[in-house]
Amino acid sequence: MTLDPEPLPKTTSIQLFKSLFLARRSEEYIVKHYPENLMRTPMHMSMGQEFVSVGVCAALEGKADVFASYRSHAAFLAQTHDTDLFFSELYGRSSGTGEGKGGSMHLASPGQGHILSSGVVATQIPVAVGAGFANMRLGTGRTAVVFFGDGAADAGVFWESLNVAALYRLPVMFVCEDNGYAVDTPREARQVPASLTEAVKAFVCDSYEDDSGDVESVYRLARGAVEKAHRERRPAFLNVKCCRYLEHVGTGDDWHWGYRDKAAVEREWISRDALLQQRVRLASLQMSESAIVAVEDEIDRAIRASVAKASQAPIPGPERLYAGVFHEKA
Amino acid sequence: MTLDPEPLPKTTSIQLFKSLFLARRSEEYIVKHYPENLMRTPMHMSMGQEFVSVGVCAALEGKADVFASYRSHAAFLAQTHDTDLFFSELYGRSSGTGEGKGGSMHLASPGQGHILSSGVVATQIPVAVGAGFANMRLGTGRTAVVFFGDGAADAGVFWESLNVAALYRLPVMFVCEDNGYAVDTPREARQVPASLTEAVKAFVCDSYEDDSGDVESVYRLARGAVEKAHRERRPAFLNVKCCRYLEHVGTGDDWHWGYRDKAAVEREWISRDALLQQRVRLASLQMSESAIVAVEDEIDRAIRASVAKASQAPIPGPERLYAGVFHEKA
Amino acid sequence: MRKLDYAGAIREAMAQEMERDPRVFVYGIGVPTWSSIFGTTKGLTEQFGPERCFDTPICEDTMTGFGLGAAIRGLRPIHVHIRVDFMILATNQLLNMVSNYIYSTGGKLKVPLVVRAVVGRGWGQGAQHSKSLFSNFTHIPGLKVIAPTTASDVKGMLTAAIRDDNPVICFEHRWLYWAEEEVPEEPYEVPLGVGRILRPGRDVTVVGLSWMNVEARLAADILYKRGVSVEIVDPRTLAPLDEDLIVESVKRTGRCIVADCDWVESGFSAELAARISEKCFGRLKAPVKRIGFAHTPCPTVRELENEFYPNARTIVRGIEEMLGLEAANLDGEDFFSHERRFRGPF
Amino acid sequence: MRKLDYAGAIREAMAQEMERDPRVFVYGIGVPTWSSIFGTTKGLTEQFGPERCFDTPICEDTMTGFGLGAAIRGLRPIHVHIRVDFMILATNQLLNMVSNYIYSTGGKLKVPLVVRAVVGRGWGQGAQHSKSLFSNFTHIPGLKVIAPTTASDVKGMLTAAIRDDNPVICFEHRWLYWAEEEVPEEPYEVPLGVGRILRPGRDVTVVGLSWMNVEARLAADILYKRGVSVEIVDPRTLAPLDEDLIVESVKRTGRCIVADCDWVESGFSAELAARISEKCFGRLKAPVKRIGFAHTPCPTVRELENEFYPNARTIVRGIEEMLGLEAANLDGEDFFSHERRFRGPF
Ligand SMILES: Cc1ncc(C[n+]2csc(CCOP(=O)(O)OP(=O)(O)O)c2C)c(N)n1
Ligand SMILES: Cc1ncc(C[n+]2csc(CCOP(=O)(O)OP(=O)(O)O)c2C)c(N)n1
Ligand SMILES: [Mg+2]
Ligand SMILES: [Mg+2]
Repeated sequence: MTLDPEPLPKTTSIQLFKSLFLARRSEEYIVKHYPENLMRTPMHMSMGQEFVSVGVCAALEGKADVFASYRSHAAFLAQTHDTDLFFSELYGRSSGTGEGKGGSMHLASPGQGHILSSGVVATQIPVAVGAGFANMRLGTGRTAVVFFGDGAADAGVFWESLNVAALYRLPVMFVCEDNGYAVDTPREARQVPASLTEAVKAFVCDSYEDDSGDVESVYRLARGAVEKAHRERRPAFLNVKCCRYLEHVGTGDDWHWGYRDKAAVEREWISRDALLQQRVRLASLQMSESAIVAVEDEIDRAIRASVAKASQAPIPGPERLYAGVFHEKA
Repeated sequence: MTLDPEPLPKTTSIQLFKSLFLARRSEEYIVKHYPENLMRTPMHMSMGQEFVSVGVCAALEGKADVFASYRSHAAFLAQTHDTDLFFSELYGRSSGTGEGKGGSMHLASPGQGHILSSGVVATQIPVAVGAGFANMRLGTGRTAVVFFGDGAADAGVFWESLNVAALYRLPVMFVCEDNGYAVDTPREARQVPASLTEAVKAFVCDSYEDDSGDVESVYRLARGAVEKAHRERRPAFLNVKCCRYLEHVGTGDDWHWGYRDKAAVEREWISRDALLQQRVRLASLQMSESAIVAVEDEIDRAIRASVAKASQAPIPGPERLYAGVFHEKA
Repeated sequence: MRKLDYAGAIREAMAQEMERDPRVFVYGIGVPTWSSIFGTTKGLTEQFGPERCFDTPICEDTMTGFGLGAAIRGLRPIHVHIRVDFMILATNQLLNMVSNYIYSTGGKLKVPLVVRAVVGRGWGQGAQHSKSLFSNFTHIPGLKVIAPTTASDVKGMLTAAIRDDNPVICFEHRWLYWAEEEVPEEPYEVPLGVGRILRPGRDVTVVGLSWMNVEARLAADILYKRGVSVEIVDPRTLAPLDEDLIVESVKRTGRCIVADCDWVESGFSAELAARISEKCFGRLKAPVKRIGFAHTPCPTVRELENEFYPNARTIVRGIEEMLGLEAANLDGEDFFSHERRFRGPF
Repeated sequence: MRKLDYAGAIREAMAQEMERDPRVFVYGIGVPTWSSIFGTTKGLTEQFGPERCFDTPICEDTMTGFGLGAAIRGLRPIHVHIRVDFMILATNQLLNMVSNYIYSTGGKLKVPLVVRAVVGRGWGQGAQHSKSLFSNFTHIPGLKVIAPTTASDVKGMLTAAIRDDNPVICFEHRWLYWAEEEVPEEPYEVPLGVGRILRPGRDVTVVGLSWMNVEARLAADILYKRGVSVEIVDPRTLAPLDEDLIVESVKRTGRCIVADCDWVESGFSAELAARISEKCFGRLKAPVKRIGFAHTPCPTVRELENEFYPNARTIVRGIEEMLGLEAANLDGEDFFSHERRFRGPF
C-alpha cells in the first residue's frame, strides 16, 4: 500500500474527525447508560474500530449501500450521521427505523444507505452482492459496501460471494474489519491462510491491506479502491486491521477472559487510537483547541438531544406486533 | 508435477487396466440395458473419467474411506471391485448395500471403504474431513478420500472443508474430477480463479494438477500425495483434468445440447482414452493380446455373473419400507 | 381458448412479466440450459438477454442473498431451484434474512423476491431429490408460500407473486408440468391467499395439496361411481391460508381428508388438520385424516417408492374407511400414473 | 440427593460420557470459551484436552458434515450451537445427509451424532437469535428430536442420546439452565421416546414443550387456587413421540392445551393438536387449543416481545376460556419471569 503524499483537504480531515467523534461519543453514552437497562438489546460495540467504517463511508460520499454485521454502530453513524434514529432504535421507540423491532443488531435506514445490519455472521455479504448487481443494472451510480469481521471469512459464503461478485463484474466493496478475533478465538485458530489479503487474490478482485490504524489512510485507500472497482468493474477487498476495545458483546471489558493481553492491546492499539490521532492531526493543521472543542461540544449536544427525543418518543403499542410482517404500502 | 521415471511394476499396470476395464465395461452394460427400464434410478456415468478414481483408489491400496458424488460408478468399483453389490443396487434388489433404497446416486459399501455417494453437490466433502478426523484420532491408518466435480468447488463448503482439514492437520485427499463442466456450464462461467490448483494453495495444503489423461500418472501422483499428506499432516488437493464422454445424466450423448464440440472432444480426449492407453501400455510391456483378452473376458464374465445374480435376487418387500430409518442392531 | 400446459404457463407468466417490467429477471442453476428447468425457462435468455435470464455457480445460499439484495435495491428477481432439496442450502438466507428483512425495518422495505422450487417424484430420485418441505417454510412468518395445481392457476399466481412486494416461495410438482388446460393468453393475477373449490361435493372434503389434487380428482371419479360425492378444496396458497373456504367446506360435508405430497408428521397437513379440527369442532362426523409420504427417507427402488408415495388409491381407501364402506376392488381402475409415463434418466 | 441446575446436568452428562467412552467428543463455536455455552461446557477442555473439546471456525454446515463423518467412522461427536438460528446454516447437512445416511445403507451404518441447539428468550434477541424451529426437524424422518425440561431429565436424556447410534437433536431453552433439581450423581439414561406426566390433574391437560412446562406449572398453581386441576404432560422427546401418554391424559381430562415456545403455524403444536384431535375424537369437550409465538418475526423491543411470547398468563387465560370461567384478576400473581431476572448484554 502506498500512501498518497498529498495531504487531504482540511475540511475532509475535520469531517473524518467529526464522524469518528460521533461514533465514539455515541458509544460512550451507551457504556454509561446501558446499566440503566433501558436499552434492552445486545450491544456489540464498535469502539476502537470506528475508523474503518468512518474512513470507507466518507470515501463513498453518501453514495453507498451499506450492509453490516451486528457490530455496526460505527458503520450506521458513519453512513447516516443520524443519532435520532440510532438512539430511538436502541431505546426501542416508534421513531427508530425498525420502531424498535430491530434493535442494535438490525440497524436500518435504507433511505440513507444503511440498508440493514445482520446478526448472523457473514449473512449480509451475498446480499451486498445482489445490491451491487441492482446498482449496476439500474445504473444508480451507488456502490454496495459490506462490512464484516475476520470471522466472516471463515464462512464459505464469503468465498462464494467474492466469486459471484467477480464473475458478474460487480464493483462491490468487501471490507473486513479485521480485529483478529471471533469472540475470543484468534484468526490463526480458525483460518489457515497466512494472509487473507493474499488468499483472496485468486478471486480476481483488487485486494488491499491496511494496518495503519489511521482513518485518513483508510479513507485514501477506499477512495482509490472504489474508483478502481468501478473502472475495472470488479470487487475490491479491503482488509483493515483494527482492535475491538471492549468485550465481544456488552459494554464492559474482557481482560478477565484471558485471551488477550491488556498491556499489549494498550501499547499496540489504544495508545495510537484513531480518534486521538485525528485530533492531533487537526491540531497540527492549525485548528485551535477551542475550535476542536466546539466541534466536540456540538456533537455532544446533538447526541444529548437525540437521546432526549428518543426517551420521549412513544413506545410501539401492542397493535404494532403484527404490523409490518409484510410490506406496508405507504 | 514431475513424473516418476521408474516404470511401475507390471502387476500394478495390469491391476490398473483391470480396474479401468471393470468400470468401463460395467457402464457399457448399463448403456446397453438401461433402456429396458429395469434399472430405475438416474445414471450419472463416469465413462471417460474412470482413470481418476481408479488411479487414486489403487494408490491407496484399499486403505481408503471413499466419499463421492452421484457420479461415482467408477469410484465405487475402483474401491470395492464388487460388481455384485453394484448391479444389485442398480437393479433395486435386497442384495444391494442399500437394498435398492440408495440407487445409483447413493452407492455405499462402508465395510469395503466406499462409504456413501451423495447426490447433492459438495455435500460429501465435509463428511470426508470428519472421517479423516476419526481416522487420525483412532489411529486407523486409513485415509479419507473425497471425489467431487469441478462444480463442487463453486460451493463455499469446499473452501470451508479445505480450511478445516488444514487447520486440524488432517491428511484428507481432496480429488477434483475436473471435467470442466457442471452439467453444461463451463468452469469459466462459474468460477473466477484462473486455476483452482493455484487458488487452493493459500489453504496450506499440497496442491497438484494432472492433465495427462493417464491412469498411471494419476496413480503415481496419488501415491506421492498420500504419503506426503500423512508425513506433513495436511490435506492434499488433486485437480485431475478429465472428460465426461456421455451426457450429464443418462446414458446417451449430449452433442445436441451444443455446449461442447464433438470433434474437439474426440480429438482431445477420446482419441487418447485412458483405457485404450493402458491397453497399449500392457502390450508394450510384452503382455500378449491373448493374455489381455483373457483378462477382459474374465471381467466380462464377472459382470455377467453379477447381473445374473442381481436379476434373480429378491426385490425388497413392502415391510422393508419402514426398516432401517434408524440403525438396526445386527 | 387455447390450451397450455403448466410448464408453458409458468414460462408465459415469467415472459409476460419480464416484458412488462424490465426489473424482473430469472436466474438459477441450469436456468438457461438446454433442458431449461423442465421447459419452464425455455427461450427466455434468447428473448431477454443473458442479463435477465442467467445461470449461476453452484452456491444456493449466496445466490439467495443475492436475490434479496437485488430485490431490496429495485429489481424483481425470480430464483429457480430444480429441486427443493437444493433450496435447503439456502435455508439460512430464507429463514434468517429474507423472512425478516421487512419486519426489522418496520414494514418499510420491499422484498419482491420469488423463489421457485420444484418438488415431486421422478425416476428413482432417492432421499436427496424427493423432498417437499412445505411446512418448513409455512412455519416461518414473513414468507408467502404457494403451490398451484392447475395451469391457469400457476400462471395467475406466479404473476401475482412476481408483482407482490413480499417474498413468495412457489412449489411446483414436476408431474403437473404436463397438465394442460385452457389458459388465458393475456397476463392476469390470481390473488394469493385465496383457495379454490376444484370439485364440489357433499359427503367428504378432500383438501389437496399440489399434485395430490390430481390424485384426489381421480379418487373422486372412482367414488362417484359408488355414489360417494367428494368435494375437493385446493388451498393453492399455503401461507397466508384461506382458512374460511376450507372450514366452510368441511362444515358442510362433516368429513375431511387432507392429502399432502409431503411427510405427514409436522407437515402442512398437520396444520390443516389442527385448524380444521378446531374450527369444525362438533361438526365433524369423523376425525380429520391425513395422507402423505411414509415417514421414512424416500427409497429409490420402485417397489418401495410405490409404498412410500400416496395416490388416488390411498385417498379412495381413506374415504371408504371414513364412510364405513367396504374396500372396493380397484383392479379395473386405470390409475393415471406418471410412474408409468415417466422414464429415466431423471 | 444433591441439587444441580440444568446447565450443570448437561455438563455432567457430557463429562461422564466422555470419561466412560473415549470416542465421545464435544465441539462447536465458542464451546471452550470463557462463557462456555452458558456454562454447559465449562472445564471440559481442561479435563479432556483440546482434542476432545474444541472450538471451530464459523462454518456450521461443514462442521455438521464433519460430525457426520466422525460419527460413521467410529467417534461419537456432540456438536453445540449457541443458537438454533446458527444451526440453520447446517440445514443442508442435517436434512440431506445426516437424516438419510442410515436409511440409504439399509440400516447398517451407525450415526451416533448429537447436536445441541440452544433456544429461548434473552435480552432483546430480535429476529435472528430467537427461533425454535422444532417442527422443521421433527418433520424429517431419520432424526430424533428431544427437548428436556428438567435437570434430571436433561442429564438422563442427553446420556441416552450420546449412547444412541442415531442422530439426536437436543433443544435446550436457555431459561432452563438455571432450574435446579435433585439429580443423581451417577450416570443414568432416561430413555428417548418416553414422555412424562409432570403434574397430575383432572380438568384439563396441558402438553408443554420445553420452557412452557415451567409456565404451565405456574399456571396450574394459579388455577389450583380456583379449584381447577391441571394435568401437565411433557413429551420430552418430540420424535419419536410418546403418543399414548398424551392421548390417555387427554381422554381422561377431555380438554387439551398445547403450549409451545415456537410459532404455532405448522409448528410442533400443530402435529400434537392434529394427533390429539384424531385420537381423542369424540372424547374432547372442547377443541384442542394451541399456544405459541405470535406469527411474526421476533421483535427486539421489550414491550412487543412481551406480546410475542406466550407465558403462564396466556395459559391461564386459555384454560379459563376453555372451561368457561371468568378471567381472574392476575395482578397479585408473582409471575416467575426471566425477563426480570435476566439482564443484558445477551
Ligand atoms: C453463523 C453464525 N455462527 C455463530 C455466531 C455467533 N457469533 C456471533 S459474533 C461471532 C464472532 C464473529 O467474529 P467476527 O466476524 O470477526 O466479528 P467481530 O465480532 O470480531 O466484529 C460469533 C461466532 C453467529 N452470529 N453467526
Ligand atoms: C447443491 C446442488 N445444487 C444443484 C445440483 C444440481 N446438479 C446436479 S449435478 C450438477 C453439476 C455438478 O458439476 P460437477 O460438480 O462438476 O460434477 P460433474 O457432474 O461434472 O461430475 C448440478 C448443478 C445439485 N445436485 N446439488
Ligand atoms: Mg473479528
Ligand atoms: Mg464437472
